[in-house]
Amino acid sequence: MKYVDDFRAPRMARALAARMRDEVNPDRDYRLMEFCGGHTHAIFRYGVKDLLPSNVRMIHGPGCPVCVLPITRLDMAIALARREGVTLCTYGDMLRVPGSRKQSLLKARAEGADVRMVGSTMDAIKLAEDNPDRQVVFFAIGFETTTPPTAVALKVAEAKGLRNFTVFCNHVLTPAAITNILEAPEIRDMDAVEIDGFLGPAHVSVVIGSQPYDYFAEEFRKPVVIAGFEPLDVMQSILMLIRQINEGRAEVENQYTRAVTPAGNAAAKAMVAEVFELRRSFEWRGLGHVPYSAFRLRDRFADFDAERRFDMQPGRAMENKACDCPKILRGAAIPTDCKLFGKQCTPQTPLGSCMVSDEGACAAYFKYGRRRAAPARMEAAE
Amino acid sequence: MKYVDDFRAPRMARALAARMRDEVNPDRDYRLMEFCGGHTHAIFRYGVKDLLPSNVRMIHGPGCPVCVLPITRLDMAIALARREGVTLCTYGDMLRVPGSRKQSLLKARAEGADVRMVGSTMDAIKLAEDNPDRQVVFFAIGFETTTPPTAVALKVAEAKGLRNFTVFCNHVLTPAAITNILEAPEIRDMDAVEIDGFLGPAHVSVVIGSQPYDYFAEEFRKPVVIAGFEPLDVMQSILMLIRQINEGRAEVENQYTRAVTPAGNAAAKAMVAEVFELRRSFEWRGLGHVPYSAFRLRDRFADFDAERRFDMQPGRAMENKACDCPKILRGAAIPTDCKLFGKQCTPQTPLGSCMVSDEGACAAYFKYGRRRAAPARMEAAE
Amino acid sequence: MKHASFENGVVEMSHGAGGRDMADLIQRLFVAAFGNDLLTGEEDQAILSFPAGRMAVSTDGFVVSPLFFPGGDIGSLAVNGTVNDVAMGGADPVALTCSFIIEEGLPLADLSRIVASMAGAARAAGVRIVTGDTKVVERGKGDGVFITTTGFGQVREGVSLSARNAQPGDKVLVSGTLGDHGVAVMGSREGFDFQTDIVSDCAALNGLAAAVLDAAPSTRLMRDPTRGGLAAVLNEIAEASGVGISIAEEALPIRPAVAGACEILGLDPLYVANEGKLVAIVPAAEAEAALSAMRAHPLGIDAAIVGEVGEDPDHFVEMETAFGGRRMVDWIAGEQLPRIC
Amino acid sequence: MKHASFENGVVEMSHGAGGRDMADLIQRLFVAAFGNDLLTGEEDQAILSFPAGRMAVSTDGFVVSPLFFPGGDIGSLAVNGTVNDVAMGGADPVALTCSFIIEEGLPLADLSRIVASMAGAARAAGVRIVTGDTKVVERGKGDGVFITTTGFGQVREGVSLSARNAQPGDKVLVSGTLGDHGVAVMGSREGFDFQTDIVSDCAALNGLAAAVLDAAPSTRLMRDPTRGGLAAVLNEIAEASGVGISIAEEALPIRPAVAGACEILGLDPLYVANEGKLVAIVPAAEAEAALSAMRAHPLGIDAAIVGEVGEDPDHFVEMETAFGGRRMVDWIAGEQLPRIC
Amino acid sequence: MCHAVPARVTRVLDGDLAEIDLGGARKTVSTVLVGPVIEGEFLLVHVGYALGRIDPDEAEATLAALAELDALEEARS
Amino acid sequence: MCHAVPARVTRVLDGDLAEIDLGGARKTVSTVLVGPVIEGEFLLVHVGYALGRIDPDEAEATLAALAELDALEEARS
Ligand code: SF4
Ligand code: SF4
Ligand SMILES: [Mg+2]
Ligand SMILES: [Mg+2]
Ligand SMILES: [Mg+2]
Ligand SMILES: [Mg+2]
Ligand SMILES: [Mg+2]
Ligand SMILES: [Mg+2]
Ligand SMILES: [Mg+2]
Ligand SMILES: [Mg+2]
Ligand SMILES: [Mg+2]
Ligand SMILES: [Mg+2]
Repeated sequence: MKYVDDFRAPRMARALAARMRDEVNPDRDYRLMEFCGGHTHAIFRYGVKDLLPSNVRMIHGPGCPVCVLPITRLDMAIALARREGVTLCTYGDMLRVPGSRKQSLLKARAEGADVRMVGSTMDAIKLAEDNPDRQVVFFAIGFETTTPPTAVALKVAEAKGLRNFTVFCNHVLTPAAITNILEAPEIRDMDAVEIDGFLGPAHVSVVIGSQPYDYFAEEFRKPVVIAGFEPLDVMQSILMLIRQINEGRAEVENQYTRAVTPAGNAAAKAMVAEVFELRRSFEWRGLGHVPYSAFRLRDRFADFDAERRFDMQPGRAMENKACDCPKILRGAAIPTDCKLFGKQCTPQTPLGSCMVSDEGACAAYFKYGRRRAAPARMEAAE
Repeated sequence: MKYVDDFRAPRMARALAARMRDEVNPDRDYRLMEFCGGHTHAIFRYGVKDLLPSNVRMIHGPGCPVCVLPITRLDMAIALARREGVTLCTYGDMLRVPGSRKQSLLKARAEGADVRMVGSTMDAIKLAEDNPDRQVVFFAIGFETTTPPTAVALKVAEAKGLRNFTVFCNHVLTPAAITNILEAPEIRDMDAVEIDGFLGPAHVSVVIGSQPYDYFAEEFRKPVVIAGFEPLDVMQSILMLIRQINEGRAEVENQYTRAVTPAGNAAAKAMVAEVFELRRSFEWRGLGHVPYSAFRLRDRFADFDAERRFDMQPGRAMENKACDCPKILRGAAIPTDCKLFGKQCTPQTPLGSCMVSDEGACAAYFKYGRRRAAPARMEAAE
Repeated sequence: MKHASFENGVVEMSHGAGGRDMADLIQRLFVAAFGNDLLTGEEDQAILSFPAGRMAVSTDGFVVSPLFFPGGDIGSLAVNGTVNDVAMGGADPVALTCSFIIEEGLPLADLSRIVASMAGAARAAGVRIVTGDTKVVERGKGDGVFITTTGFGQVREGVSLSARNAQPGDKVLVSGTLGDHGVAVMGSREGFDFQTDIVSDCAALNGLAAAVLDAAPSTRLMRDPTRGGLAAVLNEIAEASGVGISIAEEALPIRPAVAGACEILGLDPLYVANEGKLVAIVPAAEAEAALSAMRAHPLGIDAAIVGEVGEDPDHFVEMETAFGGRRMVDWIAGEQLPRIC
Repeated sequence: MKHASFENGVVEMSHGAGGRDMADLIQRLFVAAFGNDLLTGEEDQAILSFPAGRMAVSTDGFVVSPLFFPGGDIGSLAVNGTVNDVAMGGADPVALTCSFIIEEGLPLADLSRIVASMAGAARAAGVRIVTGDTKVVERGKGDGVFITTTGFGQVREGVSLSARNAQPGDKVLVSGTLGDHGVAVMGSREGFDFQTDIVSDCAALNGLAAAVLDAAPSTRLMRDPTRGGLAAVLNEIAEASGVGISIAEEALPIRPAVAGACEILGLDPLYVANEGKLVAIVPAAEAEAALSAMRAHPLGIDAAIVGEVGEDPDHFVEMETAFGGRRMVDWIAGEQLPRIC
Repeated sequence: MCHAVPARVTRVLDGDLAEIDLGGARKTVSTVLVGPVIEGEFLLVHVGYALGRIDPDEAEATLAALAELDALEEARS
Repeated sequence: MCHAVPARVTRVLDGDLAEIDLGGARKTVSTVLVGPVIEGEFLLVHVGYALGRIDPDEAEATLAALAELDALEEARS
């Protein structure tokens, strides 16, 4: 597979590993946050960790769309799915995420709610067309990657005059989240979670371009390397971060030049701007309320807005108090710090959102790195 | 079972049989039409024929509600059931009756139509209440017995203001059918199907009383005995007919006095009159168009009339030309006269309506009397 | 590791997906209930030693609705039904396999009850459940749970029963009252809308069958009159053996409430299902012995000789009515639908 | 007597009601296709002679959707799946039973195709279908057709395979490419929306299994990696045997289009189902012999040694990634859902 | 025509309903077409409705007539 | 974040659609977010939409840089 296998070649991995070993300063730690779950996934799935120098520490960020959705929003979706006459559809990973009282969309479906998995917003449109008697709600989640497809669907629904299609919009914005992390008290005040550099988003950046990150590099004096999701991309980007750190630079560099340009995808950005507008504030799991960090539908699309069509009241979210997801999502803890990890909480019985998606840090630790998790915990305790 | 077993006692049957043997005039035939399928069923199920003198010949009448429904009406019901959003419900026996092109409601259901069996009109109401998103149509068939329950359901639907409940009304009237038979050319002109007397309806008469039959006895000079449906009722009634015939009387007698009064059930009749009005003419299978022989909903109930709510066009009925049902239903042939009987046409593969219900003459012959059918055919050929 | 609760959880797709949820369900429910040294839940097949000889094998799918009914449930039915089909072959049932096709959303508490009931029925019948399978289908693609059981047993030395064996002069025996199962199930089904105190006769007949064979070793064949009732079984026998069969209505053991329910519904008890009764065709000379053996068994106290086999080129089943006439007892046509007219 | 047409009719409730419609269907479809001297359609059980010894029995329910997919259908799957489970027990499969649970409305033409496919698969595998059962459920209470097959066979003298037998040092062999069945089925399923030229590997493995046992008589165990794929089978073995297993990603035979489809869907081929592959755990000394035997068989040409058994108190399955790292290969959690993020 | 059974009222229920019994099989039926009923009387039940009542005296009379016939036959034989 | 794959356009279809191929697995995706595409080019595909294109020169450059690194290591060892 062209552009896939090329970036998974073990020979290059060995070369990059050797280079890193050569270049790291043995007297310091390199604490690098991979913002994206895609990076987390690649690191664990391909065993990248085994190839990194021991003083390069990867810190997992909040870049997993299903992980950061607050329970209140998920509870609203579950309640909507349970309504008579409603068919709720969403992407696969979302189905298993636990809401309050161990509910999930999958459980709601087992109990009779009409919940469907779709692979594309076009499937959601088709579902609405095929089921004129039902109210089809697309439960839209995700960052700047999944937002343009939702915008397309809304424009199609408008053009077709679909009366039974709405979107429950939960699209969120990456730059807002990164700013929030960098401004977080843990980051600002506590040495423990000091971050030395960022792996910047791959596919989000395809849409928004590399330019939005300039601000961070300048404002927070942190190096940023926009990194592809293949394991060689990740390793090369880590090497680029090591070099910036060693050289005291704090720039935005782009490793993923084959797909990311400074300006991004203009057509997609325009489509998003046409359909969505910023919310004043939106709650993120782990980050709390983050200003201007999410989209809602513009008034022109009010008829397609599930929040306006249905009376959706956010209930009192019942977070599992012992779940460390909030801390993990802002890089202030690692999965093995959580007392529930691997015991009560497993991918089979997830108690927090980080244990659900393959991009969630807890799931990645459990599925691909459980053995290493124990020493990692000790490391963390040191 | 009181009032059931009492009227099935074999000892009394033997006494009645002996009495008949004594009283029949061996020089003549007694051609008696049992109007009702209920009588036909009892005669075959209990083996009553074996107990009758050989010159008492039972001729099966049109008194089987599923048998007399014309194919056009059934086709309309099947087409309605196939419509998106429609749930059609009716009594069990109706489901198997073949319409045009070997279709039936059961086949339509197997092919995806939403067809339900109900045991009572109240079940139909409940179905409508439980499925507010669906148009529930009760496919109403039957004589004066099933008509009052339909009337009750319509009044309940009106009181409850049900917007998704309608009735496809096919209720027909017994006296009109009897008149038609007695006026039929076969009866009037052809010696072969001369009828010497009638077993009058049991349960229809519970509702309409015995009085409506006075007209036939007088006008057509035929004896009528209203007969219960238990085998002793049938035998005793046959004895009563034999006596009238022997004595040259043509009266209406009531054997079924434990349930039938001269006036019938006043409350039921009033309810029917409130809800229904006569159609000018209605088609009967076997009898053709019979004036003032069926009901339709009064204008007050127009909102509950499936024929007014839905655009229901009677198609071209595709009767099976070889099927002798029409003749059988007016007593002009017996099942074994039909070339298809027991060959192409069986209860498993009914080609005509008379092969469906347990009260249909062909089904009764096939299920309970096939062996005897062959000699019977020869008799008929004599 | 946390587990789905068997008190208030429901079956989810993951219980059939081949992962840990499935392994848990198998271990904590099926293996725990059926457990024996052959069923460990770890293998895809059971290995058992089998003596040389003839083996009787039978399989049946069980799809009853509702899953629980007076006198039984789909679990006991699935065990007894297959035990009986094996026993009707003149064999001593020794083992069963079971395959569950479960609809997403089935309460785990219901599944537990069903599995416990199967385990109890297997114990009572003296058979082991040696291997099984679990599949989960999406909501709306099943009906609670379907269970297919397959049973096998060793056929008795010298015994060879077959639907083809009936001969003119043989007697027709039934081991007890007819129609109890069907009426119990219909009575608990929504839409049928009647009540009785009748409970299903669901039971394992291997003991009774063995008693019959001991007492009447020339027994031609045995059948359990399930779907289609006595009428179906007698017609099948008449056709396979090329004979006629004549039964006497008066001799048929039928409970009053079964007769009453059939009267209300316009059904004929001859066509109503049984799950704990057997029909035996026995040479006249051994008929009384077979009857006595049945009546001496707790499951056969209402046994009766109800008819006999005759010659008939048409292979008809006929009945002397209690009323004094004769009529045919034909195959059931289509489904037996409640009669309103 | 007229019969429902197998060309344009559909299955109706009466086909399962115990009357003539059912008898017709059994005779004209099932008996006609499977026909052998044991399956006459007249008995409720089959009687077959069985030599003394150990018998392997296995049962599986088949619920695949769609019913027809590239390379097979639910019929061939139901035969091969159970033949394979019997063969994995070290037995020569001899006979199958089958139970059909059919949804009202299934085109009779589809049912005919499925039955013909079963007959063909049984012939190819050298097994007889000796008895069966048919039930029909109402529209909306099933999914076309579910088939449960139960198979049995005689276990080879001296062979005793078990998931508990794996020992440190043993080699892990797979008989061919992984994930073909799952990808073929997903590709033909509505909503998955991708196409490949991949066809299901659905095949009977009894010949291949026999070849392995001939060549490597000390083989510890064999398994067909169906639901949950290779990952599920290896985890089951590790747990049952109390060992660890380590595989090498580079050694895994995977077709490019399977890899491509998994890449698109975000799935891992290790978890994707196979229906014509076996995993064998073989002592190191016989591993090469087993591999040669596999490769010499038409169903094993892509066979490979993919890993080995080790000691591990955690009973983990781990993988050397092609990239040069190591990772765990855990049980599948829940269902494998396409990954979007 | 039309299948109906004579069944005994075992319980009078609210809303024009009654529980009836036939040989131990019970059912709830509507009595709206026959007016108030009392426990113990027999109704003629059809598709879930009582269509009429069984007059016990008339039933007795019919059975008595049959018995008389039987006695006559008995005497003759 | 967000799972996406680089896939080759095998057929340009009407209505802003294209058939893409990855290792022999084909899929129809919407190209409405990237504008007109041509056969043979590589798109980055996510939830049924092309989100962007793969620039072959840049990909080459990245791989070349990696190869250079490798050569360097090779030389050193
Ligand atoms: S292991 Fe589970 S409970 Fe703990 S932080 Fe992760 S998701 Fe939350
Ligand atoms: S036997 Fe069949 S075809 Fe002939 S008259 Fe009767 S119903 Fe019609
Ligand atoms: Mg809903
Ligand atoms: Mg419809
Ligand atoms: Mg069986
Ligand atoms: Mg059976
Ligand atoms: Mg299995
Ligand atoms: Mg049986
Ligand atoms: Mg199996
Ligand atoms: Mg299997
Ligand atoms: Mg069976
Ligand atoms: Mg297996």
